[in-house]
Amino acid sequence: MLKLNDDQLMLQDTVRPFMADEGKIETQLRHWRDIGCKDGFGHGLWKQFADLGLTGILIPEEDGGSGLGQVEANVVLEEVGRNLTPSPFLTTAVATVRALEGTEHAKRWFPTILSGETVAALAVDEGAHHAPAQTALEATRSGNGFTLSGNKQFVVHGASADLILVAARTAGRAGETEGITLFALEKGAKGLGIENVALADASKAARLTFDHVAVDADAVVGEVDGGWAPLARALAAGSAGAASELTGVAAGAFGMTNDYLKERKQFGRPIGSFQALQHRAAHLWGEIEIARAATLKAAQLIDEGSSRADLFVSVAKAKAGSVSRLAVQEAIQMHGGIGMTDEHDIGFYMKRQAVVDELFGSPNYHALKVAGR
Amino acid sequence: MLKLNDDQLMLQDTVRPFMADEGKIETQLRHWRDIGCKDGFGHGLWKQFADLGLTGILIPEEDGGSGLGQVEANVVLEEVGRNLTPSPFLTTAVATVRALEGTEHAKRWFPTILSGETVAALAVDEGAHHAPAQTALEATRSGNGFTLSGNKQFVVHGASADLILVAARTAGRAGETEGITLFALEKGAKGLGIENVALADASKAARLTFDHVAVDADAVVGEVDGGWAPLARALAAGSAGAASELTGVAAGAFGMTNDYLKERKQFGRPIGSFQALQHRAAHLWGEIEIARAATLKAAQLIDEGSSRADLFVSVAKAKAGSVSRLAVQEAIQMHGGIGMTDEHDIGFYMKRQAVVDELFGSPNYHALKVAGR
Amino acid sequence: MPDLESFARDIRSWLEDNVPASMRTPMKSEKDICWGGRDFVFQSEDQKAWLDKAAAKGWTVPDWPKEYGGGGLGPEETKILRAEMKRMGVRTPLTSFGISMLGPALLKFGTEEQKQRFLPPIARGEIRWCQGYSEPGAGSDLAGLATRAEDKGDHYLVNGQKVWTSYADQADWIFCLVRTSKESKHGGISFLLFDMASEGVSTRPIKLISGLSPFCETFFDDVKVPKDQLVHKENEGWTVAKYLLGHEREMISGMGLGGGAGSSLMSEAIPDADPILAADLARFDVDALAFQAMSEAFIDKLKAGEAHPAEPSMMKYAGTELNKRRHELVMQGGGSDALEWESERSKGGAKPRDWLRTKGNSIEGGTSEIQLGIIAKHILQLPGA
Amino acid sequence: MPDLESFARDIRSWLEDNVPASMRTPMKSEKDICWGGRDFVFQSEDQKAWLDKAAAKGWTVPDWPKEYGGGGLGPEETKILRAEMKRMGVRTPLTSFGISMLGPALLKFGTEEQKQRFLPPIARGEIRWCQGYSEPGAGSDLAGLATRAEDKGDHYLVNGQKVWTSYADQADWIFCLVRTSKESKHGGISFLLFDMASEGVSTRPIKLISGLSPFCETFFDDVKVPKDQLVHKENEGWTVAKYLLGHEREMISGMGLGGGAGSSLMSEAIPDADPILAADLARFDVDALAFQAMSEAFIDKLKAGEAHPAEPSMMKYAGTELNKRRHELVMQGGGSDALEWESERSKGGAKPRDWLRTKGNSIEGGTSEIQLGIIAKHILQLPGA
Repeated sequence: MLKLNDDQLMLQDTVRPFMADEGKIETQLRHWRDIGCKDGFGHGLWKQFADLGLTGILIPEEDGGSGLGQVEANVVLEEVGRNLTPSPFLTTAVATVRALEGTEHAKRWFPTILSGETVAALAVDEGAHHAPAQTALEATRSGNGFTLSGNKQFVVHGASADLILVAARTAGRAGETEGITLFALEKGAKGLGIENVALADASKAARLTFDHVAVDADAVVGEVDGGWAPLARALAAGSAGAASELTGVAAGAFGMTNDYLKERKQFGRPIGSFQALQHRAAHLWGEIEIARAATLKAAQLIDEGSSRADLFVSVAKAKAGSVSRLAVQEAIQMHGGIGMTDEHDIGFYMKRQAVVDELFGSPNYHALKVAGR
Repeated sequence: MLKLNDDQLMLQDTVRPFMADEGKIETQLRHWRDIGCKDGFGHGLWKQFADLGLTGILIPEEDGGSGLGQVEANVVLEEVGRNLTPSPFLTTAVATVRALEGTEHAKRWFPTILSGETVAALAVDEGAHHAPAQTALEATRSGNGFTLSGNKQFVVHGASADLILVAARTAGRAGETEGITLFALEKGAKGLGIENVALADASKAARLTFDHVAVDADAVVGEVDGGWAPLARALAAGSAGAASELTGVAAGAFGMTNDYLKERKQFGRPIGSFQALQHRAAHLWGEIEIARAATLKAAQLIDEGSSRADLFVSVAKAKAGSVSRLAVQEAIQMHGGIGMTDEHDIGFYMKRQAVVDELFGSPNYHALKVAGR
Repeated sequence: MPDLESFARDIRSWLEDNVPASMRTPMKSEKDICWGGRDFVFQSEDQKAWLDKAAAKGWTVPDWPKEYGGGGLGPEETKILRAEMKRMGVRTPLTSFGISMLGPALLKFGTEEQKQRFLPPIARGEIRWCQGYSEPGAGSDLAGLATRAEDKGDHYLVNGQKVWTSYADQADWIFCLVRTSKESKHGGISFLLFDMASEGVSTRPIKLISGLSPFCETFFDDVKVPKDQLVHKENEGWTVAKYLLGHEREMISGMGLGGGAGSSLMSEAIPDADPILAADLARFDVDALAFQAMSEAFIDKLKAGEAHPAEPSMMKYAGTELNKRRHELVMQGGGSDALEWESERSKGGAKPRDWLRTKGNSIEGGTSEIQLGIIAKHILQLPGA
Repeated sequence: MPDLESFARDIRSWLEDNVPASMRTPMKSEKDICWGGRDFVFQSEDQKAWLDKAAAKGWTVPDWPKEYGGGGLGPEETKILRAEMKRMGVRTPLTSFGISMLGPALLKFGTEEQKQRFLPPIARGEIRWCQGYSEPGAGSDLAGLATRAEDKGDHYLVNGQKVWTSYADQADWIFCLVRTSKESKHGGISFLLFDMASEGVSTRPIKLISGLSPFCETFFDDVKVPKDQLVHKENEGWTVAKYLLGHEREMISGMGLGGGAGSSLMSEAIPDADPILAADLARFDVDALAFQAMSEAFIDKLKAGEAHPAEPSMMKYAGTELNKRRHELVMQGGGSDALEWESERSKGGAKPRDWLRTKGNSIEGGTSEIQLGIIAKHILQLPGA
């Protein structure tokens, strides 16, 4: 059934008010931005995520987690998107947990992810566009371990992270998925330069420089030269999760806009009574429903271990990306002047959309994957 | 000045009522279609074009023509488009005249083009998509002349033509503009197979097969291996002219639709009072204005011999193509059920648009040229 | 569910024993559809044999009650039957508006007598029905209809004109909306059934821009309709019509799915030289696959009874717009080949004719504008103008 | 035209002799614009020198009459001057709303006394003006303004609030729409000029989503405005406002052109791996170049007096939508680099800030929806709802 089951609906019933109350723009996103918080999110809220069991949503029950799946993670992420709640949930509890599951690193990190102490980040992109197979950061064997040299960018939460998963090349050449090795790097590594970059949505993503950073052999996640396997799991989960967050961003912006259409009067009547706006709103509503269905499909296929999961993950990320882009554009336009002011919350939706749109690959990147290119 | 001058406006004042009266759908396009005319146009009307001096619009004054330019040809073609008037004007009086001008063939053909006796066609495309540089039809030297072997398609008016200009390859390879030679082939050539194909808009375009068709050396238009020069002139004039015809198609469909919006009542009021339709109509009107401006710019640049002419010809063809496509789609949708019937004229606009859109290269083909690809 | 499994086994073996081999091959054209009806010309012996066998089992309408010619199957069983037929490549034995439209209306609103009289002949493919809704001048404003039915004691006298009646020239009976009162727009409409062979009924096919004529204009000139052929109450036909419109919209949005809107274009040949078309196709594939997921979600919601009554409007809108876009891309990919209208090479101009036909998708069954208005009003609850 | 040629020669030599070298380099940022006004801080000696020289010659407003501080040039001469300045890379000596907006209004509607009082200080860059049109709650419904001006004999007493007043915090005077009568919506508006230093005037900058604050809220609390600062007649200010709105729309549509909407993106780096973006850029280039042609045609039409009064609405709509699209593509091309908000590398987040700023283009100066409505009504003559 392509709908949430009763347990999933119950989770939604818990998470929705939590995020709306505790994760709302005024006290989280706007607050941390205005005080210039270096993390871009609040550790207190992250602890609350942990207390609610959300940080362990994908961690197996035997490791103390809930042992749930992508569908459940996405239930959380849609609410995150709807409220623009800043947190390291996607990078830590979704992508990183997926990368580490079944590896030696799970024991080391799952307990502190569960407790909300660990923030984790993924260092994949090396240029301005997501292209994981193009990984070129060099890892050369050195003694019992490896030496990493190169650059990474768009490492979301990189400067706040206790753990950074780094995709590096141990064999093959840029463009090949073979020969990539994934390393678990703890913070404070020597030779690692971190520039904490503020993005348009007030989140932080680091630029990293690796100047002969030495790591032990046991920093390898999975197999040497076989890092694509854990990386692909992380990227699929991250992309599907980002699709859900984007659906939430779209739904949040749309909800605010639809309310405004009923309230705001111009020429003596609510602007929502103007047919041109009605048709645009109705079209957008349908598109958001479609994005949500596509995203749910992708999550279900991941949870089923289906061979079609990758296809639908890309469908979901591309569709949720383009739909949410339309949603935030319509939101600003329909709000008129007030929507252009920083004082109003709607602008945050446009900024956040742009960042998540790019994260784990743009709609174009994923559309090309769907088309088999 | 990017506007018609007084002489051009006077020409428009002559051509507009002529085409609306003599070239209208009921008595031309629909009539010839319904009786299954093998030419798809009426020779009587073509003679009237000649009597009005239109067939000689681009023919130099010393050769008995009006010696006017692309702007004037386009004034005619916009009215042709507005009324969907079937005629060999674009292929004969525009593209072919441009190809032959300044060559030995001008003397042979201009008098009968002037008099409306000659119908000419261009045989360029060899596949389903316009790609003149890909010309592969082989012309091998043989005695004093050449032997042509290969295929052509989408040869508009090919079966009715007295003269067919054939792009063939005498040197180089498909993809190169060098090594193409243009031949003037008279009807009835031995070895030439002609299939007269009816298109969606009831016009006719031939598929030609060349089975060792022998031509004399003096059939060459311009230089051997240098056919790209006359061909490029013909294609630029043809593309700019087609852009103008498409602008006319768009304007004609839009005019009919805008009238209908005022007449047709639903839910007790004219459908043109519904704001959603108003905004779509207003957007479309603007787009048609823009297409017309781009087309006029292209025509002026051709007439000035500007180096930017090719760029703007592609801008015009691409823009007029996509705008007219939107125009016919909106026209059908806004007409509702009646627009789906063959009895109503509006459907002809959609059919004609599709054919001219493809002729001399689709909007995609030209957009790629604009982008320098 | 062991019962359902053995049920599936039984179905399989019955189908294998009873479906003629030729009825397990894909249909080659619209002509292979079995519509039934008095004047229907079967394409083959097998087609007739398969209809008769299926009808005898009630499997032309598997989920209708047995007493009205149905199979008496529950929803799960019906689903299994359909899935098995699809898996085995078995053709649908009978397709008709009687099955898809009038049947559900009669089952909900008909009297017992009406059900017994009309449903079994539908199930057996003996009577072919057409739908008399649209009128010239009414268009999207369906309730603005003018065909009037005067009360003449034991019968109604019907005068007026319908348009867009699908295959009216081949139908035996019509279910028809008529005006029995002018006092209120929606409240003065009644739902009548009558024989197209009645005196005073005539039809004229409408030629479409695709060159085909699947629709007719239908004229009523003093047609006498016995009063027991009124469905539901006089002046309350709009209730029946709305119920059926919902059905139609679901069917059309389903068509969008099955008919290709939900499947991707990945297999279409893309000209190498046109990266712009390739980009459009990539985006289409995303949208088509996303809509495929939406269709699945929508059906599951419908089954669970959780769909908002206005949601079919979204499905109809999105599905038909997608299908139009699909055919625009097919035309672009086809280039000048796809412009050929009559040649054998082009299968009689199948591509451009199909393309033109899709333009009606967003008009028939309620225009896209009507659907958007329904969503705006009923789901978004935006205020009236 | 030998006269114009020698005129061009004279201009060239004068410019070469008089424009400081640094004023012949491209502006590096918005800060290099010379706005003038009481509190203006010149960026350099050269900036001030160039303003003074240009003002002395009347070339800050070359086409205004000499008696009001202008250059007294005809349209052809003005065109030549501008072309020469552009060719030589000479910066605009003075930019202001006084020049672009109030000036034209005063020239058309002002009394002789008002022209002599207000125009020369504008031409010399001594007084910087801002525009007080929009009000909170009025939005697109400009004429729905509530700021009231009571007749107190020799002065008006102004109370109310304006919003979206560009650079009100840096302006010296304001031209302002106020309500002098409630009897009719459009007929009760007057056009007042007053000093921002008047008692009771205060401003508060509005921070935009781009992080910048080019606009203010402006509050009027018992502001006294002498009656001779009323432009045109009392209650007929809407006439002046409409005239200026037309001007503003032309200016904004012109901005679309000069500001980039009309230039293609061909030079933007396209990531090799993104053929979809390449396709979008190719289409953008077509639309941008076509709009460039449209702009040229529009200006020629305007000059010939042949433009429909509602045509600027189309230019404004098309130009601003194109500009928004341009910046969307720039953002996509920039990928995650273009998301950086504060880094030096990103020039303080110039790309995302510019992108966000463009979202206001289709709102300010009349929303896209307003423009489409104007076209529908005045050009297409579609009936009212």
